[in-house]
Amino acid sequence: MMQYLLSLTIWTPIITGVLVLFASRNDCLARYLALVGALIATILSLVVFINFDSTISPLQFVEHVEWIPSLNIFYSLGVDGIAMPFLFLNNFITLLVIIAGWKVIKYKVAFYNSMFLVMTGFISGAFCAVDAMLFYVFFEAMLIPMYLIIGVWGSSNRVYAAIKFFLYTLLGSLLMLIALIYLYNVSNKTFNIFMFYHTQLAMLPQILIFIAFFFSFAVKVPMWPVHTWLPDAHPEAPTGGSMVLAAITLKLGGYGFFRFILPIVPDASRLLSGFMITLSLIAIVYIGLVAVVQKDMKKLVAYSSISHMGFVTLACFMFVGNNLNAWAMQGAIVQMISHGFISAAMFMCIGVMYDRIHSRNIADYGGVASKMPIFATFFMLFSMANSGLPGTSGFVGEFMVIMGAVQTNLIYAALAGLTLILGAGYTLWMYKRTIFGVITNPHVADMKDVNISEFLVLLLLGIAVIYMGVYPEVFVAKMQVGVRDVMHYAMQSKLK
Amino acid sequence: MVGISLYLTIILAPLVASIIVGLLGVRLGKRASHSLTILGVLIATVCSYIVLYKVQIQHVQYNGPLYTWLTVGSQRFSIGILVDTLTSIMLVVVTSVSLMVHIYTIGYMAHEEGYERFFSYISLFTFMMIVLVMSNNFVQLFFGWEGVGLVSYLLIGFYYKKESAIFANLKAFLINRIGDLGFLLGIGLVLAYCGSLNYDEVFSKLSSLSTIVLPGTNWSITTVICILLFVGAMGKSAQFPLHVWLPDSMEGPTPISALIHAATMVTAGIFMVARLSPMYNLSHTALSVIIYAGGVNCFFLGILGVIQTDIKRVVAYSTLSQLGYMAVALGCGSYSIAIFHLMTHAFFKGLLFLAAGSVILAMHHEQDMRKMGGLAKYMPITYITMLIGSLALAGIPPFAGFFSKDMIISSARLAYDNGLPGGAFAVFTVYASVFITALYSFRLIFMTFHGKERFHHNGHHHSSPKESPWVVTLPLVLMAIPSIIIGWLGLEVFTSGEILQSSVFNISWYTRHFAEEILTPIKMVEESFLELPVYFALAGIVVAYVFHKVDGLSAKFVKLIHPVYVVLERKYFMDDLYINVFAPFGRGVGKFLWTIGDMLLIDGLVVNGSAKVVGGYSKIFRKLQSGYVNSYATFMVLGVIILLTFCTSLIFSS
Amino acid sequence: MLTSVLFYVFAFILVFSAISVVTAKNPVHAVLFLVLAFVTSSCLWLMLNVEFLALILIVVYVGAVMVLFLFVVMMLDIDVETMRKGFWKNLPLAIMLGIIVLVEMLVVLINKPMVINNIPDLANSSISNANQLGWVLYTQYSYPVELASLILLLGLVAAVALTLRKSEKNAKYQNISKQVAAKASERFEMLNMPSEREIIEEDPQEGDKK
Amino acid sequence: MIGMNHYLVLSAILFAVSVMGIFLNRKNIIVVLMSIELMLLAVNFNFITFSSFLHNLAGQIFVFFTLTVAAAESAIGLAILIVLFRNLRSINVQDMDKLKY
Repeated sequence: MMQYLLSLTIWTPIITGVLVLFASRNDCLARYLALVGALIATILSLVVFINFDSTISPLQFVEHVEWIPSLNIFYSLGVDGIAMPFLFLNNFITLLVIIAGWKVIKYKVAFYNSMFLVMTGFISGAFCAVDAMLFYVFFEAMLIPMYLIIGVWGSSNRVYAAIKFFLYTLLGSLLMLIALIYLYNVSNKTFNIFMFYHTQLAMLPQILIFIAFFFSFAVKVPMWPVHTWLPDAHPEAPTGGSMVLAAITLKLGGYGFFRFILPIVPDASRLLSGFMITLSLIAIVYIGLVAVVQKDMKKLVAYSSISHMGFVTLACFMFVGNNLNAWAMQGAIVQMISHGFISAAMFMCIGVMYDRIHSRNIADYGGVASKMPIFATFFMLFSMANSGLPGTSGFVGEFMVIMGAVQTNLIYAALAGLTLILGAGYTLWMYKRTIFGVITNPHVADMKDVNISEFLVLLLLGIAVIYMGVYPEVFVAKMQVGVRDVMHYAMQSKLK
Repeated sequence: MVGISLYLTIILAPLVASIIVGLLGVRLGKRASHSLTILGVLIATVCSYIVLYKVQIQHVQYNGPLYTWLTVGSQRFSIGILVDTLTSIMLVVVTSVSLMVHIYTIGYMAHEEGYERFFSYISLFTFMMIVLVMSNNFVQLFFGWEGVGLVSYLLIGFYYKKESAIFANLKAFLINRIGDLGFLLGIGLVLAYCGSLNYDEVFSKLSSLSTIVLPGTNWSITTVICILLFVGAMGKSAQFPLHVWLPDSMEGPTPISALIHAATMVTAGIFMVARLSPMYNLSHTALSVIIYAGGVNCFFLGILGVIQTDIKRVVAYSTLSQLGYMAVALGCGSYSIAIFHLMTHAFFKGLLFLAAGSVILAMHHEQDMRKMGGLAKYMPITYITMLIGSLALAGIPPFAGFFSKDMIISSARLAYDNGLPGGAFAVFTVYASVFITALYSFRLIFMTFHGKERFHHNGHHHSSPKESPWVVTLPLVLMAIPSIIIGWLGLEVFTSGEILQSSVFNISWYTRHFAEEILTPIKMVEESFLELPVYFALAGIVVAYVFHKVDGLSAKFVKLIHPVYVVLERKYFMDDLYINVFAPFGRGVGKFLWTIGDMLLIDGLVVNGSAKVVGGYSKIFRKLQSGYVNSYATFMVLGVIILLTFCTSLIFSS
Repeated sequence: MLTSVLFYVFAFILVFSAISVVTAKNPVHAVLFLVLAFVTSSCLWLMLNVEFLALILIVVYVGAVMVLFLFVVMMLDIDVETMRKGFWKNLPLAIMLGIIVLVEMLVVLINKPMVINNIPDLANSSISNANQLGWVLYTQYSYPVELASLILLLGLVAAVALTLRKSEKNAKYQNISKQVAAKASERFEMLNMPSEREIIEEDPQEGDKK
Repeated sequence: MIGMNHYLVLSAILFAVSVMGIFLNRKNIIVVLMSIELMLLAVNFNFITFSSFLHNLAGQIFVFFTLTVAAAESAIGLAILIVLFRNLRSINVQDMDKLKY
């Protein structure tokens, strides 16, 4: 059982997802089946989380089966401290998405739930894959359910958004495929990612590989200036889609920086770190300012996601001389996990409001607090978390990254720190305009407070956000060794 | 109860009460809600006094971790508790004022919507403030720091349907965030150069910092750290130019103005600098910066209090001015005096706010002083207690404010004598402010409690104002007592720094001076009549009286200094700067980046542009795809011919 | 000598009829010319001692396919004038392309001249051509032959299926599932009829059953 | 003496004529079909010629199968033509543009 834990975690939701499709005649059955599948997957990932030994360095829960022998491709799984928290995050968020869609989704219920389950499995697979080809397959396969989710359950402009999302991400990952095949050829015909770490590479190939990986992951993160698919995808996606998109798929980009770019092409990373830091700082400040003027709530949160993910990319390239910064590196992962919870929560909150009066326009709201006090409290919590209040998870990541940035350069830290002001500005301004004030829109006057499924989702996310803010050590301790290993590889030169 | 469990009780009692009331408040009802939170704060208060006793008499101190918050590499960060002399004093101040405010709120908020919510908030605030005070490291300090900011935000916006209130709370939060950015960067530098965030470990490494400069500049790292940290204090303690949020914060209910925006939260910055006194002692540049910020607050913002007509805003500007006093005291290196003034100020300013609240309650939530007057005979308790508060504020001996303020004046002169840059400015502002302080506080007393009764004109209410219920007046009386006596009690111990020993370290020249000169309260009161400040204060009262008595004098005076008056009325244009310059600028840049950068350049030109290029080519090549079978057949045959030609050419080449 | 004359005669008829096929105004004439082309080429094949295929060509092509063509052409109401549109416009291009193809093929032939000129002698061969083919087809190529038969069957079924009109009222076609599902009781029904018909009015239900 | 080249040239001419036919009668699908039959005939001619002169039966076998397939093809082709005519009342190639975007 323990031996196949990762496979179980990956395939349980996928198989359940397919089963759910067969229950398409009976919506209720489909929902319960999906819930059971997601619950089992979450429990399995929690078992992985708990049984993960945070003190030893190699991969854990390893599985190694031949897949395509002629090309030396293996079905090879394993997690280290970096991948493991995401595995849990992914399954947890999907569980919440299924609960959140319980009453809201009425159109093709089985298909909807099935798509999310299948996507979870694929994403888990991408996080667990040790073989680059396996990673690539999962990485690409994940696009299909997301494409369908946006395309089928989205709002008015969904087809444009779905296609934009698909093309953007596909374009990036094709370059990655080329890089992977190149690496395969230069490292003794193997696709094992950890074998790539030991491949000697000259500067020019390193830079080219860096660019290929960069396009693939920067689009996913998304970094400025390849971010514009996100503000288009989010408003069109259904609530669940937005939650998964913001909470997990973006994290795959950040994960790619840790798993591929830094250890495989350390010298190019060092060379281009200035460039990357510039882009990240632009993302933080520029996007922060752009977020302030958004009129659409989902767009606002989408921009805020870009801004927050800017911290992750900033942290990855905080070289001091030849050395990477442990504060920043761990901060980046903490930031990703925390952003997973918070952005999911923000989109959930917006979804709750959207379901009631079907508008994402900030100007259509105002005075919600007097009609939905419980909701307003949760939304306040998550808004504060989004603006990085200490005691919530949002603070921990930003804090760690800024601490790390100060050690590199005070100016970087100051620019990154502007998010304290901008983040609070756009989030709370939106909160003020939607939740506070007097009711001007008659539809708002009819709004009812959260129902049980919404309450459950918000509560779980609230607990996660506060728990991680008050006691982040539980996550940080697990990733210590993994981050140390990545730093170890990233700090060695691969030049011959 | 001993040791850690005692400290944990202090921290957790208000939190538990707050959470219970916050979650179940509406079900519990008003009575249970306020009883529960008051019980929580009462427990904390009693324990605080026990701690004060233990620390001051038995000299028990504590500094230890609770649990590991974060591990990065080999660095481990723990949430911990530090109990020393400074903590014990602050705990007593915080919990006492908080308890008074809790009781007062029962009366003040009796008929308000969201009664339970309010109690939950103020208990939560008490918890955050206690965490701030008891922390033994920077992270936890920052947690409390932001936590009180959060509750302040929530409470300023308590009347969330009022546009001005929700504007004010956003403004308060954002301005505070500017300060927090500096604070966070300061913490970052501390971590980067000291390798730890625990106070004791940082202090032990301070000596090695003296020669280090910030890379790329020739600024001493200590100075940079101190100034950055003080930027945080500027936000929280409303120092110029980050003061603009405090007057607006008066949109919140009066009890929280007393608790948060007078007695406790705004003094967090002062507390922080005092807590880090070993660090600040190393940087005279930073001290000068503090003096200038404090001096501007003290005098220039104090003046604004004179022209306000809203009763709470007068008190708010006086708070700004008094915070300036404290900052000057910090800047002069006499941290214990700053804490002394912090303590006396907490009581008399809390008292003033609560009394003002009592007046507002009697006037049915009318805050304009021009619609009051002659209230003394209707509300004797309020009148007397407020008079005590005003006398203390104006620095009339022998009230509490006199001692602390006089000590600040002495330390300013001492700093000037020892050649601290900005010393002269400090001396000027503290002297001038004594006059201003007395002027606006007695203007308030005269306008509110004396003269004609102007409240009948506005026709809302015909019955005469009544004294407030006991739950309101009891805290007034309980706060009035320390406003009188605490100066007597505290003078000696604070002057010598004895009460804050081993946690706050005054600057060397100060310690040297007061090691020689022993001050007693009696002696100080006697001597005060030989010195200028008292006469300045009396002059202020007299001027206030003259302007009150002589009709039309103030109008004439305003006309005389019209240009100056305009500047004052617009609050030195600071609000305009933030609201009409910075905020629109930020939004404008955002809009520009969004429409031009994102929508036009990236999306329009690159993303959709590439799609259009592909589409354009497709449009041309689509013509070949006519859809007619015969044209396909033609092309097929053409293809065959081309292939044939190719094959033929192969024969020739071989 | 005789063979040479015969070859040239047939070749001339073949080329002439082929050109007529592609230029004929009336499609019926075109079909008839095509028949002529097939017959002459069959004759030419005979000269090459390939009797079996020559006969097949006559039987299958002329006898079946061309009849089909002729049938279709005659059945359809073709507007000859619109069909001929663009004929003259395309003529130069067509001739040019035709010449190019021809020249290229001839170039190949001229550059690689084939020196084999001996036609196999029929008299010398002990086994007839049909016999030879039969030996190979039913042994070595038995599976392809089976396959070819299937293709023919498919062509047959497809042609019928395509042209069958179910929507037409009087079209007769089987409903197989209905046939299979039929029970004996539906096929055969015992009616109890009175030998003498009473004069009272008819039972309407009984009328339905007929 | 008639040699192999004579036959090959004949088949080449036949092929060229059928290519011309396709171009000349682009509108008339029946003639196009007939041109294709002619083209097949030309090809078959080549097969037969080589088979006969090289004493190899493979060519004849190939022709056998080609004939089979061609018969099936023309049967289906004509059937499609009839269906088309029924639906469109025309066999003009220009009218067959249902799949055109």
